[in-house]
Amino acid sequence: MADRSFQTVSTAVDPTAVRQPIDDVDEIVRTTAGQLLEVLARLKSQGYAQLTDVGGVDYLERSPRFDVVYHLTALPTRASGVADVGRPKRARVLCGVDDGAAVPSAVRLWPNADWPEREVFDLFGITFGDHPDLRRIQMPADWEGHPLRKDYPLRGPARDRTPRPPFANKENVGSRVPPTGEVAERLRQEIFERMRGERSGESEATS
Amino acid sequence: MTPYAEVATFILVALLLALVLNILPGLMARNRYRATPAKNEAYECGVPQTSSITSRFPIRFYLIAMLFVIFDVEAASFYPWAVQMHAQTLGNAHLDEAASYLSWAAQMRALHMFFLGEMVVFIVVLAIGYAYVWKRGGFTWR
Amino acid sequence: MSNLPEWIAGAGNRPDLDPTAVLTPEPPEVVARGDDEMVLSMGPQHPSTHGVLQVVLGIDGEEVVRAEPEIGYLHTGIEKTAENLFWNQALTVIDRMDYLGPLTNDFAFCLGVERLLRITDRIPRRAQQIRVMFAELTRITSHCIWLGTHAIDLGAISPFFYAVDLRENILDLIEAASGARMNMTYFRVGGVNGDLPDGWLERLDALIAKFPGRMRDLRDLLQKNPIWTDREIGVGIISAAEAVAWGLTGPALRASGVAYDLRKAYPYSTYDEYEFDVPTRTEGDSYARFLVRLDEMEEAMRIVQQVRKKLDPGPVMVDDPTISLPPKPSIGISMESLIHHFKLVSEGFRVPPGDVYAAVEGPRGEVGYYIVSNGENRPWRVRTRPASFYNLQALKKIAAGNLIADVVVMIGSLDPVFGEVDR
Amino acid sequence: MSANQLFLAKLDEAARWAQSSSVWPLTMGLACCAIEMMVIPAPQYDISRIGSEVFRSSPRQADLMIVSGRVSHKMAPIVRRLYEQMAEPKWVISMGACASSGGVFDNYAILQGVDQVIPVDVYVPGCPPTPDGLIYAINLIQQQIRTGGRGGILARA
Repeated sequence: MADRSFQTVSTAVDPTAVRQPIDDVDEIVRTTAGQLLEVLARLKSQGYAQLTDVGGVDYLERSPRFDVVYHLTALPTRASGVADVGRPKRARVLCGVDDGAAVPSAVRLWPNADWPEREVFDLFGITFGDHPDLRRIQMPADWEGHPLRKDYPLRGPARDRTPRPPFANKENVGSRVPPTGEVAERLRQEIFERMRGERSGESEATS
Repeated sequence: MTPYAEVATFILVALLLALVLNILPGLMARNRYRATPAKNEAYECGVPQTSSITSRFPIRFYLIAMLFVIFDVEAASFYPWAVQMHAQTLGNAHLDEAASYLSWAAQMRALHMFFLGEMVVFIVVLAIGYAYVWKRGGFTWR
Repeated sequence: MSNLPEWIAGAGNRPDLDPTAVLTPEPPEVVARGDDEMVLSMGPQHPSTHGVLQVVLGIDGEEVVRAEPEIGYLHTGIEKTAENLFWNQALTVIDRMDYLGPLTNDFAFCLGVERLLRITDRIPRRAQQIRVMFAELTRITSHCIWLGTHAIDLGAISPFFYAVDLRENILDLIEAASGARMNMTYFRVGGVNGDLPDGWLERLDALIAKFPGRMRDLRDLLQKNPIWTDREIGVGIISAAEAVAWGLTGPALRASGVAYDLRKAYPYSTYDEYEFDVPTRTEGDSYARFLVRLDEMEEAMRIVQQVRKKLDPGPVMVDDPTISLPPKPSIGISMESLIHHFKLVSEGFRVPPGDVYAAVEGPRGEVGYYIVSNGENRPWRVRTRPASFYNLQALKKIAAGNLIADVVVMIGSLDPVFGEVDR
Repeated sequence: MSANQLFLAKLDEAARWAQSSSVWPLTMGLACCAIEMMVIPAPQYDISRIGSEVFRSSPRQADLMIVSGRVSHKMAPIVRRLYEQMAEPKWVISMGACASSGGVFDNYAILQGVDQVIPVDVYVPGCPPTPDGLIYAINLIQQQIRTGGRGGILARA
């Protein structure tokens, strides 16, 4: 049976601090906006030729509120067979950013950083320093607000057109156990009493 | 009935048909659909028009159009020539008396050669024009 | 737009809504109007943009001087919606990102969550093999649609009918096993939703037997067709270094010479037990990408054959009641499974806090998920690494300086899917 | 019924028969439903049996708009403009749950139902609907044309 220890852990404010024994990336670097370009340039010179992905994460209560996450892959840059490619190394650079702070753009190191950085700006509001053409990429140009922020309501502030059926009310700010309504609550209580009743009735060996 | 009567009726029927087919839909369809502003604008993949079309078109378009007209008309003129040549060689009564001193087969061959020669001259003249345009690079787009 | 005919004003069947009020203002002028250069919008609704892509072309006659792809017309906020659903429920929205290879998204997401739950090695072998088989089958169907629409863009209609016919045969198999033709959410965290129905493997053998003939038809139609080769060879050339710099992956990268295939580089879910080779070419033009995808379809069927022979019997779901739903009949009998079923349905399972990046080789390239969990029963953040988002961005580099007709060929050869580009 | 009305009624019936047996859809594929829409002209489902296999890419020549996929707020004005640029009489099929009601995406980005921007004649359930579901919707449109409503020469609207 899976070890149940994590079932009752309280919500971690900074999940990236908890280092799981997972071997998905070979190198993890946490920097701030200041040394970001220098770290990225160093990694590129070490052979990480491809910027695989640039993404944003919003940790609401954490001190540097946002994280801009860069994934790099060490691919050969000339024609090469499966053996030469082998198992390319992967790196993850986490750059902590506060609300309103700017991050230097990585377009000069890798040309394909242009669109993902525009998307992080569009959906999170993190501005990128010397980005050639920083404007919204996914949302309409006149959209206000940055949707992927945790404090942005799921259904959008001004676009609440259709009245919501009562059973479809979902909490969308932060994450809490969803309200399951009184019917479900009564059923849950009844199940737990019966479970407690059963366990105390029979001997411990059966559970 | 002079041959021109047939041509006149042909043109008349064409004009009549064009008129009817243009007027009738206008009468039948009641104009109950008032056009919205977007309907009168040019269709450009769903977005408002991005640039005015009054700006000048590059000259290459007109060059291509002219070349097309020339060589398409040339190709089109093969049809009547071929039909006429086929009809001529099938035999024409009124030719017999004129060149009676030639045998029937000889007449046909003479006529045949004349038509063929005529078309060869036509093709050669246009081929010279074609070669000239090709050398001057009229066909390459850039 | 006040002078609307009356039958539009009531918006037909929604009298309570005034349609004109809903509209956001018209999208602003995307490009300033240059006086000499004519700007044309190869806009969101266009037969050969493979979806809602707007390429704003600055053209001089037939030649493209400047090309600016504009995306976002299909932005669905899938990542935000996934943050408000349970871990297993999030699969339903993630499934609808890359709708040509829907199981690719599920595969990558499930691998990521299983790594966070640390149950990767306890997934039953049969489930992993079924996942490989279905991933390869959807790869073939995705390439069929790509071939069909790409051929139609260049004026060839019959390859579309042949390709869709092959796709229909495969979809019948997928529907028999997973219940739906597309967006089937067949992969779940912990395994696969249900075992293969009986008689399914025999139908698969029939498909495997029929496949070589079908592939020969598809190849004969286009591969040596002079019109096709004239239109494709030398169009949209990307060198190996440029392909890596622009973040290309999948067939686009392999056509430029770099044989980077995640199934070989980071073997996941028993991929290392089958031998298949990675088709690569070095020219890097549209014709090379075309050939690489055709060869890939044959390699995919080769893998399916090997999985078919090695399929182990056994369960298809990890036997951990806190993660996988207990079998239905056991709910009426044992109280334990009733409780587990109830907890899973009403609350979902919790994933230990942490972040993980899991990637899978999709039909279009590396589809990766950076999943962050803070120990709750809902994902804190699901960031997708969309393969066709980066493949399409390369269009900015290769589109300028060609004819408009060549831009159409390039878009088709990069094979973007806009559910994945716009998420 | 005077001779004139009889003649017009027969003419209207002929016009409706012609219009209903050649309903030309507009090529406007948005998302997953577009793939299922693309499959219906193919040999397995083959809507050329009912005369609709000609997918026009310009709204000027189409009489049926199949909204196949989710409509985002950036795409809504474009769908509206395409609808207005279509020639009357025109019909709309809202294909799939996302076009009909926002479907599984009840969030900031998706229009909760395309009938907020254009009037819809037939809604097709499913996510995505199977091709035969869509063909049945086209049959319903044909039925609407033949039995009155828009179309023909006498109808007011």
